Amino acid sequence: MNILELNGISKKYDQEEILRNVNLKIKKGTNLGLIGPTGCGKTTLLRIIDLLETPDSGKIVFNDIDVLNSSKKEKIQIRRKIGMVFQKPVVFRGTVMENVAYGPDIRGRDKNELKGKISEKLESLGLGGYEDRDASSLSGGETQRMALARVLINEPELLVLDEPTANLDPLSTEKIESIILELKKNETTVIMATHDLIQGQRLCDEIAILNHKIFQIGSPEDVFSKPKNRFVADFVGVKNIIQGHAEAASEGLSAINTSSLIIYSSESLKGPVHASIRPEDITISLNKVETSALNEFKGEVSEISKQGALVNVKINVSGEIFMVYMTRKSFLDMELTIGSPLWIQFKASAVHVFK
Amino acid sequence: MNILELNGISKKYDQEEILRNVNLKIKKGTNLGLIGPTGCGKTTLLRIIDLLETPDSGKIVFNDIDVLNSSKKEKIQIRRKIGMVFQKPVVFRGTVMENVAYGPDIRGRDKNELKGKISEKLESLGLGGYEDRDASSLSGGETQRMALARVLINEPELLVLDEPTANLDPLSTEKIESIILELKKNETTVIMATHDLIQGQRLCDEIAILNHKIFQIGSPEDVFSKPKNRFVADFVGVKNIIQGHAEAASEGLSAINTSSLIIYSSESLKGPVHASIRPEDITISLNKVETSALNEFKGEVSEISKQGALVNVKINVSGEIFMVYMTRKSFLDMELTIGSPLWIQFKASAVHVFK
Amino acid sequence: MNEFLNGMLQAINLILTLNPELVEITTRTLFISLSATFIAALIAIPLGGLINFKKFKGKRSLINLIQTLYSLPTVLVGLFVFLLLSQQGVFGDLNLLFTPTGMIIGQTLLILPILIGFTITALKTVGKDLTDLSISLGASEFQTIYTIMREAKYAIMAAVILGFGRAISEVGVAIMIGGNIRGATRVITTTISLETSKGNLELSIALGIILLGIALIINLMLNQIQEN
Amino acid sequence: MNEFLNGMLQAINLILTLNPELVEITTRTLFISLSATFIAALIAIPLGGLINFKKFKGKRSLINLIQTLYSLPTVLVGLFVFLLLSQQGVFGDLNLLFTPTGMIIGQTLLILPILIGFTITALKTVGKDLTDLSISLGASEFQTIYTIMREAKYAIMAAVILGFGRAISEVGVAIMIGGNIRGATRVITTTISLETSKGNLELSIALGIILLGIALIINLMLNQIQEN
Amino acid sequence: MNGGFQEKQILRVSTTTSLEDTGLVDNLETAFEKEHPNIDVQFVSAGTGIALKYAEKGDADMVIVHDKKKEQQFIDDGYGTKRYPFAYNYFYIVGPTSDPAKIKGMKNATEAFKKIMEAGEANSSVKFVSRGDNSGTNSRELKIWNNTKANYNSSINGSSWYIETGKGMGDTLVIANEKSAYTLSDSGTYLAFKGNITLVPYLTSGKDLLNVYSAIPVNPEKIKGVNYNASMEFVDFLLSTEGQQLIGNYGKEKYGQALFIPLYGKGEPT
Ligand SMILES: Nc1ncnc2c1ncn2[C@@H]1O[C@H](COP(=O)(O)OP(=O)(O)OP(=O)(O)O)[C@@H](O)[C@H]1O
Ligand SMILES: Nc1ncnc2c1ncn2[C@@H]1O[C@H](COP(=O)(O)OP(=O)(O)OP(=O)(O)O)[C@@H](O)[C@H]1O
Ligand SMILES: [Mg+2]
Ligand SMILES: [Mg+2]
Repeated sequence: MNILELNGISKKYDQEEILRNVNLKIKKGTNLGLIGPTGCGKTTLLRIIDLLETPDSGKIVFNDIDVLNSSKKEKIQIRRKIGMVFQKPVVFRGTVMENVAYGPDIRGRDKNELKGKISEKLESLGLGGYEDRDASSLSGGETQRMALARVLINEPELLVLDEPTANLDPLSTEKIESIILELKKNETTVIMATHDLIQGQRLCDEIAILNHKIFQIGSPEDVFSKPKNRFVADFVGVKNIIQGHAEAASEGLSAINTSSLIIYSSESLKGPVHASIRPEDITISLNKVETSALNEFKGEVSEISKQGALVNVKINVSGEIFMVYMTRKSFLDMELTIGSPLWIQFKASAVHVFK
Repeated sequence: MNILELNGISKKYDQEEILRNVNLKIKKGTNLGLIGPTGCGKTTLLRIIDLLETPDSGKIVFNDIDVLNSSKKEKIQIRRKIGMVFQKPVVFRGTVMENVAYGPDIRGRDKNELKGKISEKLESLGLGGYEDRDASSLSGGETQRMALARVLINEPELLVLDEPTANLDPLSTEKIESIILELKKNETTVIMATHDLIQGQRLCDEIAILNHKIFQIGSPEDVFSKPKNRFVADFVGVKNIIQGHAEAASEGLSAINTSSLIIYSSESLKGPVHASIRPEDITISLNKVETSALNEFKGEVSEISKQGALVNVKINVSGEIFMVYMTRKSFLDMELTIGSPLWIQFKASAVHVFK
Repeated sequence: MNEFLNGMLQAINLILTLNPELVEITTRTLFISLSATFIAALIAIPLGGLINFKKFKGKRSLINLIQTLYSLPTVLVGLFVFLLLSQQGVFGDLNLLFTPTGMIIGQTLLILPILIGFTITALKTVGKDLTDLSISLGASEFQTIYTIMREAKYAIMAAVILGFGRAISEVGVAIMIGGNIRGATRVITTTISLETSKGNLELSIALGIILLGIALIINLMLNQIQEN
Repeated sequence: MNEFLNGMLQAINLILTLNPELVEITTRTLFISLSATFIAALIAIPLGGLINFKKFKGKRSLINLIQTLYSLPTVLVGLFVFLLLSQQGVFGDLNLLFTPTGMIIGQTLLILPILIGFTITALKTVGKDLTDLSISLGASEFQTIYTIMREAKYAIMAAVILGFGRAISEVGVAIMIGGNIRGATRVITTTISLETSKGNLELSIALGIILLGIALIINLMLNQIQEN
Repeated sequence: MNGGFQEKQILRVSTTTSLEDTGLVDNLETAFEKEHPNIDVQFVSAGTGIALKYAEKGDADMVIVHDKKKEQQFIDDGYGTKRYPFAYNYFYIVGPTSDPAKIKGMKNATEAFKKIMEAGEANSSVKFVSRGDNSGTNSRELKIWNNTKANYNSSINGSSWYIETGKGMGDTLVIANEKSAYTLSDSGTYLAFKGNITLVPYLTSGKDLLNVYSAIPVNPEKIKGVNYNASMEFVDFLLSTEGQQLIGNYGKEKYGQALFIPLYGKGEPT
């Protein structure tokens, strides 16, 4: 069952179209990641979902209720089932306890009974003992976690998170992420905007790439490895993108003709295309080897940069640049330096073709 | 020459000690990264450096001037040489142009002359054409970039950045990072708080690990690979940390006795210690091999998780867990599954020992 | 300026001897002005909240009108209420003319615009973020208004203090509706007027100082309330 | 309530016929109250800024005192300035008693506390973040105050409108210092008082309506200024 | 009478400010209430015009004023039953000690006014301050100007020597004092302000300056609900020997002279 459906949502600010015909269907219990460049409309879309902003056109269906045409009272009832943590968390005057108790309070729950529950929630978010702190004196990360507690205490059916870990260090991020994953077990649906692609991959069942309209939506695996178009490819950081013209070749393969190379792909798209090969799918050898890989080219090292546990090596093959990741160890073993000649190999099935 | 020196800075809020005896010396033109868990006092320290907060004790020397004992006028002069971008960027009422022009305005610069410069600066930060937008309607990332423009337009000698890319997508982050690296060429000193360790590694000449006091300060290489203590090790995400008792062994080596293994290290620290081995320094083979590595153990795969281009494999060796990174390719080649038996090897020189 | 010194001495003397007429007038003054302030606040704060949060046509004009009523001369309010409460007026049957209740009605009307207007101003300064936060957490319209009120309580209390100041210091309404009747509707300001017109300047000054003293005490108390 | 209807008709009639005495009194009223508002704003806004931003001992008490002066009865201010300006007073030589200048002085003193107090309240509502931002960008104390003022301009303008309303609607100062002298210091409110005491209720109402009309125009203009 | 436990009734008397300012009404109230414990007398003071308006609207049961022409009009319109004159005194013509118009020693108010007018036209330091508020005192002043045969509207009102205050007697005296001007004042207010001002009285008696105070109950047939009985009780008290003595003695202690001359049943002086 879909907990939320957006149909043809559009929104303009001062003539400028921020969202254009956005369609989304979210199944109960899924985690949807909303990813896109800054200013692409993520926050706007989330605010529309939280009923804080009214779209210029389109339809919103929450739990089978047509939201935009429902009464004020119904809207409040719906909003009480949705919890949103804002990108720029603001606090009410008062203590952390008072801030977190706000939601239960306005729902008429007994405050005293809740005190224990709130303390537990704070504890679970690493804010144990913060009950009586002045909320406005919290640090950036503390504020963000308090904002999460303030929403979670209401046990929302749909949790809307706008960059929930933007102000957090890795340890706190890990904690929040595990809480988000935990929620999934309770059938809580989560929509989160994030600019951290890895985080999206880790937490989400579905990823939507947004830039005023939705460019691609699908499983993280699909979106990251099979971008449907150049925008998504660039944005998700697909590294080896090559332009060319694809034609049919033998055995269901297609041959992509770039200005200097012919690359074989097992995908069938024809015409002017982009092809991409993931760096981790490319192997390197100092000498030509016999493998099953259809694509083998000679090139030379053009750039080396270390990044964490890995080394990025860029290899120039007749003008096309291929990026390859190596572990430090194999990098050292091969004794590569700028200009070293080598061979690269990749399978036809590792070549993704898109428009 | 040191542009800034902090001596014995301490600060309490409501009895609680937020900063304890912080000492820092920053050479002109360096990039210092301030890393630490949320609530550890990063923002507080940066605010003290920007003279917004007065420490309870300690001394601040900026360009050889004893800041805390200088007159109001001198303080303003110093502040005009420091630019700070806040963690929670706020905006003045008005347009983007008016916001960015604020600094030059109060310095008595001619606004009209500056217009072109401001537009250029906005352009360089990806905010071209935003001049007349209402600043309060900007998105999270746009606001953060505008805040950076607002500070950079004053060409500060010392740039203080509090989580400068927390709200930015990877492309914008890349842009900001390249601007920060650019500034280095102009001899601008940068102090930045960040929770992104990789970012710290990429941008900074020095890293300080803060948790109310400074736990370690040094080059990123040092801090990340040779943590001085368990707090730093945990925090920077050092993965394979093993407790044991170190004793002298032959040929200048030390032998670290854990409950179940003896690990050789080329470092000389003795007594109760922690030892760490970076995942990328550990090799794996299906059979015992003859190598120069002094440490070789038999174990079995206990956990497998994919992360971006890499696969994390956890290997259980007599109860101690070792984490190893592999490329997807070699992971597939070795056909590992949970429970697969294998051998791990690492050199004595790859074993870092600390208290 | 000797009169001021003497006035001050006389004020001290009046207070120390607990002059019974002074006590009576002061009690009445406080009762009337506090009641008016209380009633006006009870009406104005929610009303100001509604006006601020509701979107409707003519809102800007309504606010302009309210701000215009800051210039309402007390005599005009006095006259208006007098005509309403007089035997021949619409509410003549209630026999409220020349009574403290009538004065309370008049002062309430007098300070309502100020209280409404400044409640609106106070609420305007609370950021939209907080309104959004409250709505997002599931608050009803009413609950949101209440929340934002609490955020603006400092400024709203300042408006209430202002309203009280206006009520206790005005004389036009008190004299037109109260009639400055000894033992029934005489308050501090009407006494000051009377004594001034009798030429008892020092007594007038003494009474003025006492009025300010009372206002100080009330303000301290209102500030205390606001802290909690 | 017929009087109100008649009053309104009379007001229209007075305006349409451009009754010369009305024109004279109205012009004088505007001149005096606008001048007082302008001078008071010139003093109160920077002073309020200073008080808000400076930390000093007794600040809380000072603000309490200022708020207490909201209750300043106009007669008391009138009396005070009268004693200063009278022939035997300290400033007797200036011959300002019974002149519009004297009235401006009195009204300025009357509305100063309100303007200072509400400037402080207005500034208090501007978040500390903005103060920090301004200081961090290198602003001097004065520049910071100016910046925060601009952020609070809506609330400050509301205070100015209130001050103007208080000045134009008050009668105590106008009558004590001006003396309601025909052709010299008679203003709308003193005329209303006079006509009321003569029993010309409808004329009083007409004048009150005209006063409010003027206030409306001024408020619209002040709001216009604030928009820019 | 239900054994004296009759419900307390209110008698509302509207009067002019100048009379209230003398303080006489407070004494009358106290003495009357002592005799009539079931009647609560409430004095409402206002300008003569509004004081009569209160009565016309039924908000007062009785008026006490000193403006014969308006009083007659009030009765002719059916609002009042009858005038009950109970005391009189004289208006004073007061002026600066320097007496620039040289009216000292004159006996005739009309002549004195004429002189002030002539001096005012000739000499800019001579001024006259008028209340200009349609009060009883102001009515009398206009009457005297009329007696001078000068045209009030063309040659007096608006002249530079003639200042209109539109205020009560006390304020007008203060203004006259500040401006070193002549003015017409009721004796009570002048005596009350004597300590604060330097003006001296020049003419204090004579037909032109005669000031008669009278009480007029509101006509219950015209205005429903007014307390006519209590009004008559108060009139009876005013005219009783006790009441007349109280009036005759009032002010001796404070000002060294009586402020009012009671009529003791004699006819209204003319
Ligand atoms: N004005 C204040 N009053 C009381 N406590 C404060 C105040 N400002 C900060 N603190 C507390 O001091 C601690 C350090 O705060 P700070 O903002 O420096 O943390 P931080 O390292 O910047 O954290 P983050 O990464 O979450 O931004 C926090 O626990 C915070 O709650
Ligand atoms: N109230 C508004 N008025 C005018 N423009 C607006 C308003 N709100 C947002 N915008 C503009 O709409 C665009 C999208 O804003 P939004 O906040 O949705 O972006 P976002 O995707 O959340 O970006 P970020 O990652 O930086 O937070 C931005 O260019 C922003 O400036
Ligand atoms: Mg956003
Ligand atoms: Mg921080």
